[in-house]
Amino acid sequence: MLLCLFAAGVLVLSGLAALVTSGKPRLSVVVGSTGAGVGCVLAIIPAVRTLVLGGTETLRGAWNMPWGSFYLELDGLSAFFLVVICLVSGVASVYGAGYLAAWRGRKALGPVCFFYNVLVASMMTVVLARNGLLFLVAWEVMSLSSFFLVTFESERPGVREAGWTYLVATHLGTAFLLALFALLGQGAGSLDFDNFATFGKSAPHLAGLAFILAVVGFGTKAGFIPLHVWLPEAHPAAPSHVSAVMSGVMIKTGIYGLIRFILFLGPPPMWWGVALVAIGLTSGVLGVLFALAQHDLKRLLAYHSVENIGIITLGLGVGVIGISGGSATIAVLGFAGALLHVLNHALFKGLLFLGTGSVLHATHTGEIDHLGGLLRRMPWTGMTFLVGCVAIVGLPPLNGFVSEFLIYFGAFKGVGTSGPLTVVACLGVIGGLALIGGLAAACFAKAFGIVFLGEPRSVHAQEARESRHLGMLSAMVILAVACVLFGLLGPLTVAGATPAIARAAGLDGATTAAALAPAVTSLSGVILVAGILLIAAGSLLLLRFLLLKGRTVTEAGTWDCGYARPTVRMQYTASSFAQPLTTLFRMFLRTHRTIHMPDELFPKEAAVSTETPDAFRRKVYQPVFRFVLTQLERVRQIQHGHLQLYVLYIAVALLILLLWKMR
Amino acid sequence: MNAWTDAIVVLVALTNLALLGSSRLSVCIRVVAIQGIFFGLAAVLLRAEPLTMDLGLVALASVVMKGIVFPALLLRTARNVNIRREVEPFVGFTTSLFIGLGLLGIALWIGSQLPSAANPTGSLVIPLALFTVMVGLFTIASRKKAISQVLGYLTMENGIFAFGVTVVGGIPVLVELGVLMDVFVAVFVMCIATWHISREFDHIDVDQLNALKG
Amino acid sequence: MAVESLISVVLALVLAPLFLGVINRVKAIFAGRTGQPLLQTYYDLAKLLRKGAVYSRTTTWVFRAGPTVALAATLAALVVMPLGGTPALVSFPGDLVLFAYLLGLGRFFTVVAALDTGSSFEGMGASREVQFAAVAEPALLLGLAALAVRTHSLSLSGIFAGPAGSVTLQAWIQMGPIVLLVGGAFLIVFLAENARIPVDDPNTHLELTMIHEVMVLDHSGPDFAFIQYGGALKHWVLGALVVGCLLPVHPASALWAPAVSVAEMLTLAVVVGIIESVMARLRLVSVPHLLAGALTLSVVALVLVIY
Amino acid sequence: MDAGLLIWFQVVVPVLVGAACLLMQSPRTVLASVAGGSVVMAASAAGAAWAVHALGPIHAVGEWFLLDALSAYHLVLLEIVFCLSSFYAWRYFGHEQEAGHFDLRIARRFGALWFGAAASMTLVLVSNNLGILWVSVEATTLLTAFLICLHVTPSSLEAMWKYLIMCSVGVAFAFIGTLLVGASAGPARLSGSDALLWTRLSAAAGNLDPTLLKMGFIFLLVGYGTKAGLAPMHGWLPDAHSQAPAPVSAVFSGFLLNSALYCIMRYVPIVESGTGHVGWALDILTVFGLVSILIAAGFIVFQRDAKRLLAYSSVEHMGIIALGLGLGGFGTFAAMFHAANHSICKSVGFFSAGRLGQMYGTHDITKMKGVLRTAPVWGGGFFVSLLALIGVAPFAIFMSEFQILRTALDTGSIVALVLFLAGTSIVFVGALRHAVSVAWEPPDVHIEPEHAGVLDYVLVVLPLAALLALGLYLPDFVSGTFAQAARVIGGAP
Repeated sequence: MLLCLFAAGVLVLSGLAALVTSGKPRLSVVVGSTGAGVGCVLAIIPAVRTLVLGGTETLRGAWNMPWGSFYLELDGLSAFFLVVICLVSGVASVYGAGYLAAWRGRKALGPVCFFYNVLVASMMTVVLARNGLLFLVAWEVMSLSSFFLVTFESERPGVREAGWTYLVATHLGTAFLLALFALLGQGAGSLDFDNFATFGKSAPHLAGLAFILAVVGFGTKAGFIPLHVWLPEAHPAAPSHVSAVMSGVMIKTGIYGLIRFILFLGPPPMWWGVALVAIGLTSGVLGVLFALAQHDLKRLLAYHSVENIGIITLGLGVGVIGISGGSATIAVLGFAGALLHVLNHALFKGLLFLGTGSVLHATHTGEIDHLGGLLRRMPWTGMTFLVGCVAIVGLPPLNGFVSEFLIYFGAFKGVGTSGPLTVVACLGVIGGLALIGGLAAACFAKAFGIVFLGEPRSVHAQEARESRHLGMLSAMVILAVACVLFGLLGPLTVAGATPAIARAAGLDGATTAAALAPAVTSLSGVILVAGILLIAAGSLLLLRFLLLKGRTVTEAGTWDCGYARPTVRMQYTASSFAQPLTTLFRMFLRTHRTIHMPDELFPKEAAVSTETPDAFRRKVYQPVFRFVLTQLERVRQIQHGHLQLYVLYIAVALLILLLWKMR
Repeated sequence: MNAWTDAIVVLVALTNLALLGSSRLSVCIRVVAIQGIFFGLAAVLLRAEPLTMDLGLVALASVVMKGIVFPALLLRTARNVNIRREVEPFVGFTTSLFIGLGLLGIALWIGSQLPSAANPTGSLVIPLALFTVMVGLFTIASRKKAISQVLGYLTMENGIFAFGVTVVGGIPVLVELGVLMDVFVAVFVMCIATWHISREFDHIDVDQLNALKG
Repeated sequence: MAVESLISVVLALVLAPLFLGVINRVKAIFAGRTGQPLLQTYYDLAKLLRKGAVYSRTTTWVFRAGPTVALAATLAALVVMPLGGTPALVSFPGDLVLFAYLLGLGRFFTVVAALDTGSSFEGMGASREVQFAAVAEPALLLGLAALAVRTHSLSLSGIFAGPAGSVTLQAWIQMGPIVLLVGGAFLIVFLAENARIPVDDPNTHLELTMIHEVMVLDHSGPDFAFIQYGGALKHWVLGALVVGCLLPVHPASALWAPAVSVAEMLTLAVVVGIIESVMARLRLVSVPHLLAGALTLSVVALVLVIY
Repeated sequence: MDAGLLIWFQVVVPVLVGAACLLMQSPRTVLASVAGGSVVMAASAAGAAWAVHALGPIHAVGEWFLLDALSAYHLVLLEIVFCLSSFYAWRYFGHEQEAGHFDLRIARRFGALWFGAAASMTLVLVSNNLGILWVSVEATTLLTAFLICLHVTPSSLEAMWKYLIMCSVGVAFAFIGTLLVGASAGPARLSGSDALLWTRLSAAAGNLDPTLLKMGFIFLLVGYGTKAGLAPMHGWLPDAHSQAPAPVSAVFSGFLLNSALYCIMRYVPIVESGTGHVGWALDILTVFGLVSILIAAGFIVFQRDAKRLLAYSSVEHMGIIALGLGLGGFGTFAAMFHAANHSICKSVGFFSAGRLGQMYGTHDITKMKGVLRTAPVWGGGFFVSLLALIGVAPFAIFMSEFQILRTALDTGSIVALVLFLAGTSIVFVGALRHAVSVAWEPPDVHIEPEHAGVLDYVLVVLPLAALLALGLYLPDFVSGTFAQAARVIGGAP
C-alpha cells in the first residue's frame, strides 16, 4: 500500500519536474515518461501481490476536510483494476515518449507529460479510495487532467469542441455522483465507504434510486449509450497514447465504480441485472454499428470502446442476475467475464490505439479511405494491429475470446435456470454477443484490410514509413504479446482474477473458486483445441513450404477482370465495404449519403460521400440544449437596461414577499 | 392626537398629490421641500413626551436640510443642466393622480393592518408615511428626468423619517444625524452625477440610459 | 477418447471432397447430364497441389497465410464436432461457442486475405461474406442454445451424442418440433456458410453476384488446394450439425458410428444436390431475409424450449 | 491596552490615508501609498482577528461597536480582497498611466474614495448599532459610486447612476426594516438606543413582536439584498461591475456584496429565535438563493462581455451563499467557506479580465481569444479562475458547493438540491464554452505578448494556490474561524 502511495508520489513529482523543465522538451519528456513508467511498475507490485496472496491492505489517515478522511484500501477488486491501469498506462507512457517527439519545438511538452502522470495517479487513487470525498476529488482530477490532455492539439478546430463536450459530459455525470454520494452518506458523520455499506439495510426503499444515480453517473464515464456522446469526440482529439489510456483504462473506472457501489446497495433485485443487460445490449450493438459506419480510424475505435463497454456490462448484468437469482455459478461467471474483459479490452484497445498512433505519425491522416498497403511499409505496426483486431473480435485463441467465452458460459447456465426473466435476459446476452461478434468481425476486417492491405490510396500512405523509435515499437509488441499470452493462459488469468471476482460477487474465495472450476476446465479444453489449431496451422505451413520448394513462384498483378487500366482508386473502400451492413441497419444509423451523379455527354466527375454522425447527439442532445437555450433566452428579457423597471422589480419583490410571508 | 397633527397630515397628503400632479420641475422641488418642513414639524408635535434637547436638534436639522439646502441644491442643478422644465413622465399626470389616490387607499389599509405596537398613538401619520414612501417610489419609476428621480428619493426619505419618528420611540440622535448626513451626501452626489450626465449626453433623460443590457 | 470418434474424423478428412462430388453428381442427374466424375474434387486437389503459385505483387504474408489459417480453423472445428452419434475427440462444456468462433476465425482470415489483393471484386465478395456471416452467427448460436437448454448440456457432444436427453431418434419423437426448427435453421446456415444455392452459386465464375468464389480469385496452387479442401471440410463439419438434428441416428454399437456418420453425410449431400437442382439462387438483397428466417426459426425453437 | 482601540484603528487608519491621498503630488505616490496603506490595514485586521480569537468579542464606545467572530471573519476577508486589489491597482493604473489615462486628479480621487470605501465597509462590520450599520452601508454606496466612473464615459455614468439610484432606494427599504425591527423591541422593554443594539436585540430575541419582526426582516432582506445583488434586485450589478475599473470591480464583487449579505446575516438569528426557530427567515433566503442561481445561469450562457460574465457569476455565487445560509445547520458553515472561496477566486478573475482587457482593448469574449498563448500569466489566471468558479475540483469551490448540496439532501429539501444542481450545471456548460474559446481559439488580430513581472505572478498564483490548498486541505484554524462565524448566525457545523 505504501508502495502505491510512493508510486503516486513518483508520478506527481516527475510530472511536476516535466512541467518545470518544459523549456527543454527532450529532457521533460524523458523525465515525465520515465516517472510514469517507474510509478506504474512500483504500483503494480503490491497489486499483483494482493491478487496472488489475497488479503487486503488498509491505510487510514486523517484529512482536514468535513466528512473526509484519507482512507485507502487495496482489496482484490482494487488490485485487479490497479493492474490494468498500471499495465496499459506504463506501456503507453513508453510509447508516448516517442510519439510526442513529433511535436518537439512546436509545442510545450511539459504540460502534457504532467497531466498524463497526474491522470495515472488520480486513476490509481480512484480505485484505492475508500472515502467518498477522496474518491470524488480523485475522480474530478482524473476528468480535469484528461480534459487538458484531450485539448493538447487545441489549435485543431474540432479539438476544442471535443474538449468542451468531454468536460461537460463528465461533469454532468459527476453531478449525479454528487447526489449519489450525498444520498449514500445521508446523515452519516463521514463519507467513508464503511458507512455506505450499511445503506442497503438502512434505506432499502432508496436503493433503486441510488442504483439509477450510479448507472447514470458512472455510465457517463464508462460511455453507456446514450451517455456516450463525448467518447467519439474526445478519443480522436487526444494524442494517441492518451486515447489508449483513456479508452483502455479510464473509462473502466466507471465500471469499477458501478461494481463497487452496487455492492453497497444491498441484495440487488432482478430488474437491476435485466436493466444492465439491456444497457449492455444497446451499447454493444449500437456501438459496433456506428463503428462500422465510421471511416475515421480513431472514431471507429472510439465506438468500439462503447461496444466493448457494452460487452462488459452484459457480463455485469449476468453477474447481478446470478446474485439476485441466488446462483453463485452464474454470478461468478458473469463478473469473471466482465472483469477479464476489462483487462483484455484494455490490452487490445490500447494496442489498437497505439497502432493508430503510428499510422497517424507516419501518414498524418486517420481517414481510412486515404490509406492502404501499410503492411508492407510498416510491418511491425501492421502485424501487431492484426493481432489486436483478431483479439478484439474475440476470436480464439487470443484473449478476447476468453472473456467473451466466460460471459457466454454464464449466459448459457442462466438459460438453463427457471425464471422467465432470467432466461430471456440471458438469451439476449447470447444473441447479442453473437451479433456483436459478427459485426465486429466485419468492422475490423474492414479496418485492417483497408488500412494495411491492398494498394495505398493516397500519397501519404505511399510514403509512410515505420517509426524508428524503439519505445513505440516495443510498446506495441509488448501489448500484442500480452494479448496472445492472456489468451493462451486463460485459466491462469481467471485464477489470478479470482479475488477480484469474489469481491465483486460478494462471495468468499473458496466458493468463487469452486463455482469457477467448470469454466476453468472448459478453458483448458479451449487451450487444447487452440493447441491443435496451432499445430495444424504450423504443419500446413510446413507442408505448403515443402510443396512450393523448388517450384516456380511468380509474381503478377492482381487479376483485374479484364479492365484496361485498373487504378488504386478502384479498390474497395471502407465505406463501400461496410455499405451492405449499413444499409441493412440504416434505421439506426441514418447515414447521410451525398452523391454527384455523372451527367452530360462526357461526364467529368462523379462523387459519393457518406457520413454517419452520432444519432443521439443530433436527435437527443442538440434538441434538448436548444430547448434550454430558448428558455434561457426568455429569462434574458428582464435585463433590458431600463432603470425604472429595475426599481419596480424591487417593489414587486417586496410586495410578493409581504403577500407570501405576512399572511 | 391633536388637531395640529391632523392638519399636517392632510397637508402632507396634498403635497404628495401635488408632486404627482404638477408638471413643472421647480414646483415639484418646492413641493418636496414643503413636505420636508411639515414632517420636521410633525416630528416635534407628534411626540407624547415633552420636547427634549436633541429631538429638537434633529427636527431643526431636518427642517433646515430639507426645507432650504436640498431645494437650493436641486434648483441650482436644474439651472446648470438647463433642461426643459417639463417633468416628462411615462405616466400622464392625471393617471398619476389617480394612481396616487389608489396608493393612499392601500397605505391606509396597511396602516389599519399594523399591530398596535407599531402604532402606539394610532394616528394617521403611519399610513401617511407609507403613502409618502410609495409616492416617492412611484415617482422614481414613472419619471424620466434624473432630477425627478432624485425628488422621488427625497420623498421616500421624508416618509421614512416620519415613519421612524412615530414608530420607534427615540432613535439615538447620532443615528438620526447620520441618516440625515447620508441623505445629504446622496442628494449631493446625485446632483453631481446629474451634472455629469447632462454634460456627457446633453440630456438627463434616464430612460435613454439603456445602453447596458443583457 | 474413443477410437470410433478418431475413425469418424479420419473418414471425414478423407471423404470430405466426395461430398462435393456427390452433390455435383446429383445435380447432373437432375439436369440429365452425365456430369463430372464423382471424384473430380480429388483430381482438382491433386492437380493444384502439384502446381507452383502465382502471387499478386500487391499481396503480403497475410494473403499467403489466409488459406492455411482458414483450413486449420476448420480442422480444429472438426475436432470438437461429434460425428455419427459418438462424442467428439475433444469435448467440454461450452465447446459449442468455441466451434462457432473457430468458423469465425477461418472466415476472418479468408476475408482479410481477399482484401489483401486490393481487387475490387474480392473486396466485394469479402464485404458480402461478412454481412451474411453477421446475421448467420446469431442464428447458429441461438439454435445451439435451444438444443443446449433442451438437452441440459453445454457441449456439442453432449447435445448430439450425449447419453441422456440428447438428440436421438427416440428423443426426436418427444422434442420433434424443436429439433425440426433448429435443424431448418442449421440447414440455412449450412447453405449460406458453404456458399450453396440459394445463397450463392459455386459453379458460376466472375459473376458479380458471387460471394465465396470471388474472394479466392487470386489464390493459386497449394493455397487454392487448401481453400478447396477446407471448403469441402466445412461442408462436412456444418453438415454434421444438420444431420445431427434431422437424422439423429444413434447406432446400437459404437463401432458402426463412423459408417453411420458417412451415410448421414452422403444423404445430406444428396439432399443439397436436390435443393440446388430445384431452386434458383436468391437475389442478393433477399439473402439477409433468408438468414433472418433462420434466426427466427432458432428463436421460435427457443420459445418452445422455454415454455 | 484596551482592545477597543483595535476597532478604532481599523476605522481611522483608512480615513487618514485617504485624506492623505488628496494631498499627494504624483499618481505614483498615490498608488504606492494605496498599496502601503492596505498592508497596514491588513496587518491591524489580522491583529484584531487574533484578539477576537483569543479574548472573544471586543466592544468599543459602550456597545456601539462590536467585533465578534462573524465580523472578525468578514474583516479578514475584506482585508484580503482589499490588499490584493490595492496591489493589483498599482499594476493596473500603472499601465493606464503609461497609456496616459491616469492623471493626478483621478489618482487623488481614486485614493480618497478607495480608502473611504474601505473605511465605510469596515464600519459596516464593526457597528453593533443597527442604525449605524445602515448608515455605513449607505455610505459605501455613495463613496463607491464615483469609483465606477473614475474615467467618465457615457456607459460608466449610466452604470453609476443605476447603481446609485437602485442601491439608495433599496437601502432605504432596509432602513424601514431597521425601524420596524427596532419597533418590535417594544414588548421587550428595550427603550431608546438599546432597541437598535444588535447584542441587546439578539439577547431579547425571544420576546420581540413577531409580526413587526417579520415585516422588518422582509424589508431588510429586499433592501440589503439589492446591495448584495440577489436576483431579481440585481439590475445594477452587471453594469457597475463591467464599467468600473478592474480593481474596483474586484472589491465590489469580492467584498461589497458580502458586506451587504453580512448585514442580512446579522438579522437572521434574531428573526429565527423571534419567530420560534421554524425556519421562517431561512425559507426566504433559500428562495432568493435559488432564484439568483437560476437567473444568473441564464445570463452567463449568453454573455459576451468578460466582466459581465464574472458579474453574473457573482450573482450566482451570492445566491449559493444565500442558499447555504437558508439551509442552515452545516449549510451556514458551508456558506462561510463558500464566501471566502468566491471572494478570492473572483478577485483573480477580475484582475485577469481587467489586464486582458487592457491588452486586447476590449472585454468582448469573441475578440479576446487565445489568451493562453498571448498572455500566459493573466490568461492562465482568467482560465483557471473561471474553471474554479464553475466548480471544478480540486479547487475549494467544489468542496463548499458539495457541502451545501449534501446539506440540502440531509435537510430533505430535494427541490433545492435539484434546482441547485440544474443551475450550476447550466452555468458550467455555458461558462466552460466561453472559457475554452477564450483560452485556445486563435486570436483574430495580433496581440503584443505580455511581459509579466513578479507582482503579476504573485497576484495570479498566490490566490489560486490558496484556493487549491483550501480545496485539498482545510486547516483547523480556518475551519474553526468558519465554524465560529457560523455559530454567531446560529448554524452548528
